[in-house]
Amino acid sequence: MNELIPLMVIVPMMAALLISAFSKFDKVIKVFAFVVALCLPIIPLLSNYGVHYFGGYAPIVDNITNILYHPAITYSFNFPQQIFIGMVGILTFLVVFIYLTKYTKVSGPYLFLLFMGTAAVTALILTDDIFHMFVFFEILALAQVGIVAASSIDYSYEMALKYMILGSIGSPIMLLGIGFLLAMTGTVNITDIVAIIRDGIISTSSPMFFLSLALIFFGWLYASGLPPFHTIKSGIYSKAEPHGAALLQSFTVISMISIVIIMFRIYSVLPIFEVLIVLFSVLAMILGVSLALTQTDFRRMIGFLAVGELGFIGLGIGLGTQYAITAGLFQALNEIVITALLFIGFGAIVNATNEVDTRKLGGLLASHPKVGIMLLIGGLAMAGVPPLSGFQSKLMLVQASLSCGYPELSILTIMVSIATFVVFVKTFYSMFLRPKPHDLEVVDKDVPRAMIFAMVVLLIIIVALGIFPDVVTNGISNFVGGMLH
Amino acid sequence: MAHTQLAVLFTSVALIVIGLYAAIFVDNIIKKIIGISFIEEGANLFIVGIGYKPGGIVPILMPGMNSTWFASNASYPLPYGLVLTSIVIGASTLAVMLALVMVLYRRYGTLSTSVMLADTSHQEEYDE
Amino acid sequence: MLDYILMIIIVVSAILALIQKDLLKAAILTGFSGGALAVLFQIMLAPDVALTQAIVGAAIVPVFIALAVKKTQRGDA
Amino acid sequence: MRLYDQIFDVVKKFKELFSPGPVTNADVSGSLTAEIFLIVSLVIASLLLRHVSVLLAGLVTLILAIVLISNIPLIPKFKIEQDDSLNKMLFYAIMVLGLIVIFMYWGGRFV
Repeated sequence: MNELIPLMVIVPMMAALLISAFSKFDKVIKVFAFVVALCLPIIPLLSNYGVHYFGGYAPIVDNITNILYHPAITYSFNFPQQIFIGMVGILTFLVVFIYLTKYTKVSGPYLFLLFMGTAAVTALILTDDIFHMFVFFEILALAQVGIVAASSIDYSYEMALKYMILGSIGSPIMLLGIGFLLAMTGTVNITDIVAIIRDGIISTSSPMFFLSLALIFFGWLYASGLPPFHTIKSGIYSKAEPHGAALLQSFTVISMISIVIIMFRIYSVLPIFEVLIVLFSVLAMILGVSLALTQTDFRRMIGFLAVGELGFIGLGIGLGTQYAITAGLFQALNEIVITALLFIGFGAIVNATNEVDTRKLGGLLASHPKVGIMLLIGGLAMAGVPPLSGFQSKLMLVQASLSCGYPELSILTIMVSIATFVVFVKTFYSMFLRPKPHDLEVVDKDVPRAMIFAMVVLLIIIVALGIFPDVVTNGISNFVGGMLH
Repeated sequence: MAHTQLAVLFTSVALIVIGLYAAIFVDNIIKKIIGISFIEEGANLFIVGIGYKPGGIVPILMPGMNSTWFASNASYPLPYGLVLTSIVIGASTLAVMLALVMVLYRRYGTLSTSVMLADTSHQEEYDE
Repeated sequence: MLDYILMIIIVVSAILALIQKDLLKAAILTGFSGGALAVLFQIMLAPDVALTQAIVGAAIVPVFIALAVKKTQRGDA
Repeated sequence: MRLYDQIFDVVKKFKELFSPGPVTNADVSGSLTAEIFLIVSLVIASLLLRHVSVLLAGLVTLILAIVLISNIPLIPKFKIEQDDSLNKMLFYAIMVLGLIVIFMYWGGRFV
């Protein structure tokens, strides 16, 4: 049933509009938001693989030259899309569930932003049209700004404005890159562009082609929060509500991989493309983790760790072999789940103590043993401890970089994993194990049930992916093999 | 005639450079936002310049027109469609940024970026 | 000839908008730049884009900026 | 002995870095770890240049190691350069944009 493919974008988008329009009816909106959120992970599971042409405009074959053109905006749905959209759906459901149970009176605009962001990332990963990608990239940026600005955390407006100003530099630059590509190829459909490049119709050694890569690459750096945007990306995570941050990081990861896959399809003929991606990924790993080690605000620390982990994904894509890209995409999936778990868990601590400074916390294991244990497992998964899911993807990355002939990258990967472990153990010690300071007042003793439920669900996914990675990696590997040939 | 196209590309590059200059060196936040809107306009102008065919005609096919003549003379309409979207996106981001500035002005009483959007990671207290 | 004049107007008014001390004047100069851009789009055979740009660039954006200036402060400091 | 003094100064610098609020053991040891991690990882990353030229890699690695170790409280400088101030973020973003564009336009072919 390929009719379900556009529904993955349309359902959250329509839900967002309806919720925002009828936000006066509190009860109805709550039920409606819950039902829609429940639908989101189910639609991709039911849908068949295939492509969808908007407006039904099937590809046209030029009879004289035998060239295939795609006149319509095309969505292509395959195994990686299914798994990533499903995961974002699950996460959106959990986040909306936490939000609905946390507040008795729901805010229509906030739910609007959550659903709009989900629709935007879904469209980003489905689309086969480079301008469509740009439009949803902008919508996603606006939704992220809204999610940050809507939180009641200190300095959230400032951070939202900073993110937006940087974004309004990044996105016109990306548009300019798309313009260069359009000037050379005359089309915005990626399959057509790839065919044009493969047939040698345009010269891939022309400076224009390199310039378009440079400009789109800069936009990608902004979307994914690699350096020089690592500070702002970790900043917006720390200024959003914890459940919002859990969703924001999944938006970041998915926009990162969807844009990088598009760039990979177009630019992988250029050797410099892989050099650039590896360079910025290594920088992200080093800067993210070393800055995370020095943070005292634990939300900011998780933010920097999340940015550092993005480097692993970039590394996998940058190495460019089938195994490495599979490892990178698998790492992306793991990161979405693990970082969401950490954000929600630490959010539960903020909820209970009203304190974000690790120096003023301590002895929380006595009052919150469940959250503590689950956070510990999540942190171990992020650092790559077997048998959790982070271990599998990082092991694959190490093997991939060894088999590509870059042992330095393997060493770096392992070092960054160890440093991640140090960050996590340090924070866990000072928050949970150290004796409780006298002036710490635990405001609200119990953690919301919904948060515990969300953490348990995410933990089950982490352990399951750690024990049975083949379920995901085989499908991704097939997709990547198809993309490379 | 092709000179016009080249001049348009130079104008768009000039607008982008002006915008980037404003983003770094201008301190007033509203001027910074104006400068950033010039980057957007420059990118739009560039994309329209791609579609422009010097000495061509507007890409509207009227009934009774010879389609071969039209195809060889009309400028390329796809970039124009893209620019339409981009203009509206630019205006909406501008509006959101200005709204955030208005909220923040009430708190700080100044439009200076180095005061309003300075480093906040070491601030302990948050005064309403 | 008109196109070159318009390009000069766009660039010069953009620069002038950024060196104004009075933010309201800067808003008006932004409108100049946007309006000239709209006419340039018309010359570049894009009437649809020109219509949108004329409304957005010459009317909506300056009005937004002027409103923001009115709600905040007029001087640049 | 001078290197030892320098490392001792590092701890003092970290105290200033965490100025609002108390400084705990965990923070200082974390910062020291970050310091060592930064130096080692940058040096290892510079080894990647051996795929371009072995001589260049050796030179760059040596110079980088010497420069990094002789400027040893690196983390305070790093943190100050990467704080949340919009002006710094914009400066770095636009500088990176300029570098990428210049490098790709004139040097992209030679890789």
